[in-house]
Amino acid sequence: MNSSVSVLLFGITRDLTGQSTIPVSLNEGANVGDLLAQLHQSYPALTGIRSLLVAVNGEYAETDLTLTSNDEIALIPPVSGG
Amino acid sequence: MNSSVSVLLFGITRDLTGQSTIPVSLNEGANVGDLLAQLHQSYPALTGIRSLLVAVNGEYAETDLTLTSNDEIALIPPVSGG
Amino acid sequence: MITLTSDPIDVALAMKDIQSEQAGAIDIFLGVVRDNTQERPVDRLEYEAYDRMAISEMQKIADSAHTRWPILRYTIIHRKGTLQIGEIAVLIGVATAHRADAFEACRYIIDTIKQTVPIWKKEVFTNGEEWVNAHP
Amino acid sequence: MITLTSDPIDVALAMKDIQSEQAGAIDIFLGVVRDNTQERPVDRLEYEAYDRMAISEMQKIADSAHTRWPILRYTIIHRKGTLQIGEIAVLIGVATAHRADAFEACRYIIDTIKQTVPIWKKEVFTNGEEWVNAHP
Repeated sequence: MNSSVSVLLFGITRDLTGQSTIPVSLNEGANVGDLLAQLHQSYPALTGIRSLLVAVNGEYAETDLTLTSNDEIALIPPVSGG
Repeated sequence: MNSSVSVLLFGITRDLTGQSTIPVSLNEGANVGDLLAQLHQSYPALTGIRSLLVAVNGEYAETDLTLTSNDEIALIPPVSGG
Repeated sequence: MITLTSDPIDVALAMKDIQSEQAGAIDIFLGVVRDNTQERPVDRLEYEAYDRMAISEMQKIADSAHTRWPILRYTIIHRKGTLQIGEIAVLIGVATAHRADAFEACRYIIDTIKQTVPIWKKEVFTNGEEWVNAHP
Repeated sequence: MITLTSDPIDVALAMKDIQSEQAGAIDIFLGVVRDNTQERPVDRLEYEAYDRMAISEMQKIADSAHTRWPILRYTIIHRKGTLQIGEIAVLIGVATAHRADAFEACRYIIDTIKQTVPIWKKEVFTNGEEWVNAHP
């Protein structure tokens, strides 16, 4: 069973992909690591970023966190606030 | 040969002596240490202060600095600015 | 108080937020847009935030500072949008009874903001632009 | 700039004094009259200065800070006279390119002011008064 999630993009990731959200189709039980692998495959330009974290529902997520279709998912490139 | 100087007082020293300047008569060649000794003798209450420095012409002075009648002399009790 | 705003940051208003009769020390840190980065002239900065998470991460930092130092009042204000040279990008204000705590807490907050809060800044130069920290 | 004044300290005005297009960081420290000393309620503070020397000693501290940190602009304002609770007794503002320098220089200046500048403060309590630090 597949589910579809929207991934929010900011800063450099939005510029590289030209999009502020990317729809991603996930396999049942897919985790954050799977999502990142899939995104890197679809958008090879993302590989050029120094680091890429994932936030799920507004919290930094480990790569083994399982995703569900209700999650709010965001890519977090290196932050530079302040 | 004696010379007379005025000593400026601030804070606790002014309160203890009840004066904002004290005239002091100094012997020729008297230094800062001599002045302090003389003041302590005339105003025993000054002994109760935690520390007492002397400024000459707006600069902290060592006890061996020789005083002259043209010097601006001030007693500096422990500072508490800020 | 945590604020993420597109409006210019008002220092006098921020001061009022952190006043306290018990406060003996207030430290206010301002991050300001400067006119160059490594001697390359900057025209302006553009800040972008993942709002919801930026606010919650700033709140975590404030809570953590509260457990480490006896903070009476604090305010953290982060700007977003386009900022011109001289404008304030971030203001951290901390009021404590004694000064060491105010300095240390204020510095901890700004240092940690720069590490964890999902806000991004793009430097716009006269000849190009660049997301800060994005590339290796 | 060094200022010793009987007038209330205006933070917004002080900010203008230290603005610089090269500044990326500004740290402002405020020493404020708090309502108690070691839990004894304070009514007000009275500050007295040996003006000429207070100014020259503050200038020495500023000059020394300048040799240690790359300071773009600074302001040191010390109040004298009678201060009520909540009023600002001292303001140190330092503008630098990078934040570590602003924090360190600001802290150095206030720490050193408290050690060397001939300014004295009397705490007036509801039941008595005391020159701070005067007695062993």
